[in-house]
Amino acid sequence: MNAIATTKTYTPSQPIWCAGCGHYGVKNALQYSMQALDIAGHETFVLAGIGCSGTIQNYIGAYGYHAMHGRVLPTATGVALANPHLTVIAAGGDGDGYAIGGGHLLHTFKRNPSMVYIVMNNAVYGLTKGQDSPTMPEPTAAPEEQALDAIQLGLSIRGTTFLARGFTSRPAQLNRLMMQALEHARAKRGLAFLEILSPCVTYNDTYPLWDAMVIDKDADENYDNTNRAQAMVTSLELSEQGRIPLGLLYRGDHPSYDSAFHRNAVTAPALEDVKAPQQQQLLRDILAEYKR
Amino acid sequence: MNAIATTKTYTPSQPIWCAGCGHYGVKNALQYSMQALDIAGHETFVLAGIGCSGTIQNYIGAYGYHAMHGRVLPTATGVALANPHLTVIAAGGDGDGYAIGGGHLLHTFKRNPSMVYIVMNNAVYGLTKGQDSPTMPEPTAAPEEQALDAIQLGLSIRGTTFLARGFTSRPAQLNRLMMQALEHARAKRGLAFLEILSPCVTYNDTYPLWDAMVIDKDADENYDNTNRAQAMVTSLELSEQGRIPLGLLYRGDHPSYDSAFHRNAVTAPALEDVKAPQQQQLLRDILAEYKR
Amino acid sequence: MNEIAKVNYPPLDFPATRAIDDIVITVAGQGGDGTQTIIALLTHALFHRGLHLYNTSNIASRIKGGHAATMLRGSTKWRGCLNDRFDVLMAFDTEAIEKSARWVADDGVIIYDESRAKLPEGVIAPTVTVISIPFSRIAVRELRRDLFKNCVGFGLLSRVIGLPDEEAIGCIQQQFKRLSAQDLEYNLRAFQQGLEFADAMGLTAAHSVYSLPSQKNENRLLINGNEATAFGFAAAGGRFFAGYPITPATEILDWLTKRLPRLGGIAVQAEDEMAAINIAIGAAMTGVRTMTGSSGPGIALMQESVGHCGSAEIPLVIVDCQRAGPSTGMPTKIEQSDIGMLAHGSNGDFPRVILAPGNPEECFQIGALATNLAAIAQMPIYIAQDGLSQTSETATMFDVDSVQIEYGEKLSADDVAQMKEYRRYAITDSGISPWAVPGIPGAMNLVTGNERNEWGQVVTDLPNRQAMMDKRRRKVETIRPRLPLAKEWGDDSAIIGVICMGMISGVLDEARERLEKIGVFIRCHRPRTLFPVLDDTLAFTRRYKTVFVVEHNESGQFLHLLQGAGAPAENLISLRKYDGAPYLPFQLVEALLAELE
Amino acid sequence: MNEIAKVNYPPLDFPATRAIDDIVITVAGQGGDGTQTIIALLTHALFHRGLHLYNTSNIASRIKGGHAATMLRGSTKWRGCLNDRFDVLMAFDTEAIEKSARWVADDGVIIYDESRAKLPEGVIAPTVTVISIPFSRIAVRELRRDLFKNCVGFGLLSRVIGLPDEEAIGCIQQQFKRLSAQDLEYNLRAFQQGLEFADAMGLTAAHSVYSLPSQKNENRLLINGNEATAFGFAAAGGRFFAGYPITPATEILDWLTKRLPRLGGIAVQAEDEMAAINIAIGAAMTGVRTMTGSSGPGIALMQESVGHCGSAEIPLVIVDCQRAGPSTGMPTKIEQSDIGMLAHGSNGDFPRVILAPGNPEECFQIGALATNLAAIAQMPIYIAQDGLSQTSETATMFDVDSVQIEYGEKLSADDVAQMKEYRRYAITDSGISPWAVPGIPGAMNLVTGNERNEWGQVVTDLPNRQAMMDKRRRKVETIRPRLPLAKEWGDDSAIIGVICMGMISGVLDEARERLEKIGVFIRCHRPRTLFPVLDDTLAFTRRYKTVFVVEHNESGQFLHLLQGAGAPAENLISLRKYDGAPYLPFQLVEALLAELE
Ligand SMILES: Cc1ncc(C[n+]2csc(CCOP(=O)(O)OP(=O)(O)O)c2C)c(N)n1
Ligand SMILES: Cc1ncc(C[n+]2csc(CCOP(=O)(O)OP(=O)(O)O)c2C)c(N)n1
Ligand code: SF4
Ligand code: SF4
Ligand SMILES: [Mg+2]
Ligand SMILES: [Mg+2]
Repeated sequence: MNAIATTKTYTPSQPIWCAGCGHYGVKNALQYSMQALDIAGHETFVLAGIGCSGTIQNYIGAYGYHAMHGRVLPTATGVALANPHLTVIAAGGDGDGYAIGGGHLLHTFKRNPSMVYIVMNNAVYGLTKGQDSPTMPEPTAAPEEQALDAIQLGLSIRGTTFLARGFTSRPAQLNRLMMQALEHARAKRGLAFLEILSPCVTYNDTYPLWDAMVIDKDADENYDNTNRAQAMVTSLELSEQGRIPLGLLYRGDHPSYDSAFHRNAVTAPALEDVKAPQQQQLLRDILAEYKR
Repeated sequence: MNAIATTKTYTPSQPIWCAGCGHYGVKNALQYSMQALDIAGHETFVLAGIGCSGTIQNYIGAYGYHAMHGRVLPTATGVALANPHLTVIAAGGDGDGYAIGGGHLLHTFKRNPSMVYIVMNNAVYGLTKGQDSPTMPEPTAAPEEQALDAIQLGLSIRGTTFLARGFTSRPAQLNRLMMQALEHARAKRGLAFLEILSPCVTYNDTYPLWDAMVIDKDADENYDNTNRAQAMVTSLELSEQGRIPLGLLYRGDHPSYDSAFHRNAVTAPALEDVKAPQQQQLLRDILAEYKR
Repeated sequence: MNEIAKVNYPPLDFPATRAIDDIVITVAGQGGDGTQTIIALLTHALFHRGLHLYNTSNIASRIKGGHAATMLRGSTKWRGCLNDRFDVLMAFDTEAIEKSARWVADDGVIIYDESRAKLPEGVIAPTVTVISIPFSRIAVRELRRDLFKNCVGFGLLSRVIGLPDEEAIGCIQQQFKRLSAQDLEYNLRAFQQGLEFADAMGLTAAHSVYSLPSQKNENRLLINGNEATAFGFAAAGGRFFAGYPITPATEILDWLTKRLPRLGGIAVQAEDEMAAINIAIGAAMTGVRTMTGSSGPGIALMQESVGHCGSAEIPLVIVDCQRAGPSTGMPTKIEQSDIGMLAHGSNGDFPRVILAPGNPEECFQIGALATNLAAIAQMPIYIAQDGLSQTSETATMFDVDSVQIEYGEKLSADDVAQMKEYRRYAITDSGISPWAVPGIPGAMNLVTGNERNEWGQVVTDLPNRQAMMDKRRRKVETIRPRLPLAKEWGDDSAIIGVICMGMISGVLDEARERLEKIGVFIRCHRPRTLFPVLDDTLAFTRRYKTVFVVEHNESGQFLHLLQGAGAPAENLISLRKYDGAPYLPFQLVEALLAELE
Repeated sequence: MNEIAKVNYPPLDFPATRAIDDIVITVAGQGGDGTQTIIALLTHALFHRGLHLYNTSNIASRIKGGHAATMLRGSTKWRGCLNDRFDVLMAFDTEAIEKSARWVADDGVIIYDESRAKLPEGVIAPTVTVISIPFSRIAVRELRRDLFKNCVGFGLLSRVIGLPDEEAIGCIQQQFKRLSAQDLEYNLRAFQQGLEFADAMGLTAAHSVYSLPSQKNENRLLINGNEATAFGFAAAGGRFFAGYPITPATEILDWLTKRLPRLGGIAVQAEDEMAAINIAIGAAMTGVRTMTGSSGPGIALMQESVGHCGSAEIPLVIVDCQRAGPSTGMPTKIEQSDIGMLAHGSNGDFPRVILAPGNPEECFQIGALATNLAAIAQMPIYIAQDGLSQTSETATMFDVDSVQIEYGEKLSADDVAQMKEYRRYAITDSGISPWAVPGIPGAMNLVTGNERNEWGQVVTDLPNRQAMMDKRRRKVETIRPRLPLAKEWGDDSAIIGVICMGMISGVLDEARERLEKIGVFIRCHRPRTLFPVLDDTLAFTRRYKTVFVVEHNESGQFLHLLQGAGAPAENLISLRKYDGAPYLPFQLVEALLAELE
């Protein structure tokens, strides 16, 4: 079912992004993949952070939410727990996700809730006019500070199951990764983390730089993306060489967070009929605990 | 100079900890090391989080500070930047440092400010009566969730320079690690991260369990603690085997955050004579920027 | 095991048995001492006597081993507070004696271990009966476990308060019904040991210090405020909770973690308070009725997100189990000092409501009401709890069946199918926009904390902005008739009014009673909606020339709220206590009288 | 490059040159259009004419390319606000025309590119002079870069406002002094192009639309509120800042990042606002004078930490560059809606002060004063900024040399050496405890947000608690004489009072002037200390039967603060505007008159 065709509500607006912004590529990949996988807009909830990136939900025609700065992961986790029938897509910028949201990223990696998380990495705070983000190499204030590599971070947390990196200048691969991510999340296999290199033409135009740095690991037959340790070693080596690996860099099997909750009586709290008679009985049982 | 001998101020109180609490061992190691290295209490600033662990500053006889829950790392960073003449020791629990403080941990690893950070890991929230912390394996709510390994996390952030783990049941090694940590920080080489296994006898008595799990990597001649990738591989392997590595697990060379700030005119903002005539001149120069 | 018991304990010279209808028993010691067990046994005893109970603790720190005093008041009348003094103090260590002995009534009883501590001088009236008994020595020597000292103590206590042995044994059986037969046996033997002591001292079944009445009081429960609030939430269909441990709110997380899954719901322990409230926000947006909670420091961390709920129109119940601030403050001490934050915290203006229960029954009702109001008005509803979080009281058995579950303007897929057009933020007269949750075909919508048009699209044009602000404000007006009015009682021809919040209810009532005895008549008024300040409260502030506002905080936060809403400053007298302990009846009487002179 | 210029542009029929002493020129287009450059050139021109300037923007979003209108007012009198209408609008795109044309004065001028947009119907008076000019086409065709359209535009504008060519050329030279000679040359050619257009249309050096006066006005600077506050902080010895980017506070971080290192200080961009304030707290504890800042959402996140500073007695200046809330709200729009949060946010009661500057000069003074007060009283001092953060104004040249640096009770190592005993939280009459920072021998102390004794050790006993709360409160009393009183002006025999905050100052003054002309006299009062509410303000609220409280927020936050402090509700009339735009003079006049009728 095509989401937009059946809508009784808003018409997705034109992006507010600057011409040439990488974020267009991210939006295209997401729309392409939703269509390719026949994912209905009304069953999809796109939650976005604050930033230029954090407007993507407005352009998709799905249910959309604009989180507070840095909080999109816990919010999306709440959605995934409360209604597992939804396809949950969290999205945001590198500032949103790695700076103010860094703590939640850590814990979301650890929990592995079934949802997609797209980070549009441009190494700057686009919306606030170009300050260094945690992925900026040689930040102005403390040039020796190392840029954060979120895939490496994800590899260090043993609950992760899907760690990928795409580049808006590699749209075919990006589409593929996006579809894989959606499938991973929808199969309730856990968090599909997809960092997308998405240059900010206005404040940090890294198209040529990144074009020279990226290396496609999907194309490398010797690379075993199910081996966490090897993935880490490879990634560290490439960093040393000034290269950035692209592809589905790690894929693991670990029960998802939601699967821990969705068992026994708990299926989808959002859909529970709380007025049902058996629920009344359960409440009376609780009351009975207090009878002395 | 013995700190306590010259004090005009409070007498360190007796710990409020339960008999047998691991935190006593942490305190002992810290006191031992300060004495062994002849570090004066008045030049030392111990900043602690909130938790049972977060009372250690009261027992040392140094300058002490009790942070808000989870905030001890930024606070200590502020101290290290403002007055590099102090020996800065941040300390706290696993809940404080890895749960609510997780985002700051990430960024402090990345920045590598010159200070010691001691985490007293007991895998529970002691002070609030025994809830699972991020290092608890098989937490009650979501038993499949993986415990966090902060050393692995630290290895994934390329700015780290000192990652160590001790155990209060191994006091000799602990003393050694503590001294190394203090020396690292005092030499302005960056963040000396020391996680200490410090069992909570009341809510999670892991003495025997951890005793069986730990393995001393300081004693392993084949282990190269200057190789980040190898350290990571080893640590991941040991985790798989249900083992916990102890020792100075990684040691690197990377400029410290403070060294990026402490150059040119900036030496120690806390000690700057802001009333000096040349400062007035500098202010007038700024004013001149506005003359049109 | 009879050695010590056979020692001829010097008989004491007990006065004649006194019949009382109101008693405070305090058991104090280190946290690990099991003082809780004795209190639990006493609770059984007094509960079955049909007395109203009030049970609270005074603890220095939450670490096991810290000093803790637990107080139990039993009375034929409802009280809802402690009394001025303890009638009986059982002290297990030095600190207990030092801290609590001065609070024993002149005609009270102190039971302690004199080998461990000296009685402080000058603070205990010579008329106090002092019983010294080497509890732990007996327990360890006789029963090989320190733990059993609790039943030894209970044995002695049962003779002090005049509890027939069978009743006491019944309590032990009830308390330890899950223990092995052997352990139960040990406990019963320890109890006997206590009785033998009592006998030796001259405290016999026939000659106790006190005798307590019995009254019929069926259909009661004993519950603390946190449990009752959580229960009310669940009863009104609440099925999602996210929190982070903090004293004294942790119990809500615990209670719901244990019970929500049975009901098809989920409770989550997040990594911090920001995560907690945002997980809650995520859940709430899917339509499940959701709550989060914390104490002051955690609520402070949630402020940005609360404003977001107000802006984005997300239904959320937020419980603040207040404790003494500022900052980390005194986590185990009571205060009512977050009111200002709840009413004015976070950036910008948004609709919010603060409800404040005054006893566990109201906690249940308000827990349920808040859940409904949040759903109806799609906005944050605060519950401001105070010492109630740390207090258990008897209450009339809750009526879970009568709790209504109201959905407000929540749309089903069928509803949407009937509609031609759907706008998430439709501007309506009530301010409330029909609400379709994700999953419903055709109703896709955008939820945001930026200013937006009716579709949820971010816009900044001026008339839209104004209309959206006005719409959100109207929601409060729409639910205003549903907001609980104040409880008002006392002399209705009085010329003095007294306003209080929450837990002060009980002590104010007792003060009222005492004042009446000396010819001072007051009218009491306890708002259950703190914000917005309702008209009944404003009218009350105008009705009397002298209106006391009694609160547990330093700056008079509620006074400011009242005045801010237009209450006449010249009528109001502010009474504030902010040392971390609740008013005792005599203190409140004195404070009121001091201002009246 | 002469092709277009030689086209015979149809000469327009311009009215006779009008001399005016007050002009608003607006340049609007997409953010990247370089509208800023034209405004900068105009600023040079009007500044050298000695006019008072007021410069502000109206931007829809911060992304490059979003719509932005920049307004410059030049006047012989100080104004501190916009005027009702624009005298000149230069519009670079359709949106600019659509949004701004309706605000052009009936006798004003619109310059735009008719090939791009149509003038909206019915909103522009027929008397408006409309000039159509294909800016970018000229610039691109003639000069090969769209950028140069700014100087083409400036050429035309200089003829509209009657700026002699030499003056205009001087401005270009000043503006582009850092460019290469060739680029400067191109800009000058573009300017000539603009002049040729003007000539062709009939706007010559001799016949301009307006003519502007010149006046002597030496020793001025043009600065915005953020810069001025940062500067005041630095001038008072502030040497540490930690922040996190957020509109409209980022400039403070930028300004200090650039300048503090020269002064031996440090500015840090933290990973979030909680990190920012806690890095600041760490620094502040070492004795360096420290500030942090943000806008509403960030300040909301800092609330727990602000209370901690209040409790732990840590000196910290916190600037809130307020913007339209709630939640993310409208980041580029003005509001005064964090006042309630600043006064009442965070858990528990602690001392705090809110200062509010009304213009850049006061930003400088208050930036410095806050820095001193924080150091003296060891507590958090808020600076509540509003639209000032987004506004540049001319101000009397700051006097950096006269700024005093006060240390309060900060102890040196020598001081401590003289002392027998040192208690960090010594209870004193002033409430202020002498303060020794880490590094000083012998003065080791414990700083905590828990309640503590004089040594800083955590204790919960009741009398100590009370004494510590009282001590902290006394600090506010101690510095009260230092808190800046209100600015009061207007007719001192008026029977109507008007209270406002911050940026409303200018527009209120203009409203007062206009009201006087129609025989309505008012007395204006602008508190510079918002909290605590000072006696001069309370007295003002009692002095008149009718006191307007004018503020930019929906709920009347300042009104509540005033009433909370005891101002008589019956005297006060609340006027609030909360659509994101500041009052224009006519709007405020109308709002006041509407209530007076
Ligand atoms: C609490 C809070 N702090 C700061 C901001 C200001 N802010 C908005 S977006 C943003 C960063 C945007 O950077 P990023 O996430 O990388 O997104 P991008 O614009 O680069 O796509 C910041 C700091 C905010 N909205 N809320
Ligand atoms: C903002 C905030 N949230 C929650 C708390 C309650 N709290 C106090 S200590 C603590 C956790 C303690 O655990 P840990 O850091 O592991 O220290 P431990 O007691 O185990 O040594 C919590 C959640 C608090 N003080 N502040
Ligand atoms: S500022 Fe940068 S990130 Fe933002 S829309 Fe423009 S190019 Fe994209
Ligand atoms: S509760 Fe646990 S962590 Fe806390 S003092 Fe006791 S043993 Fe130590
Ligand atoms: Mg970015
Ligand atoms: Mg712990």
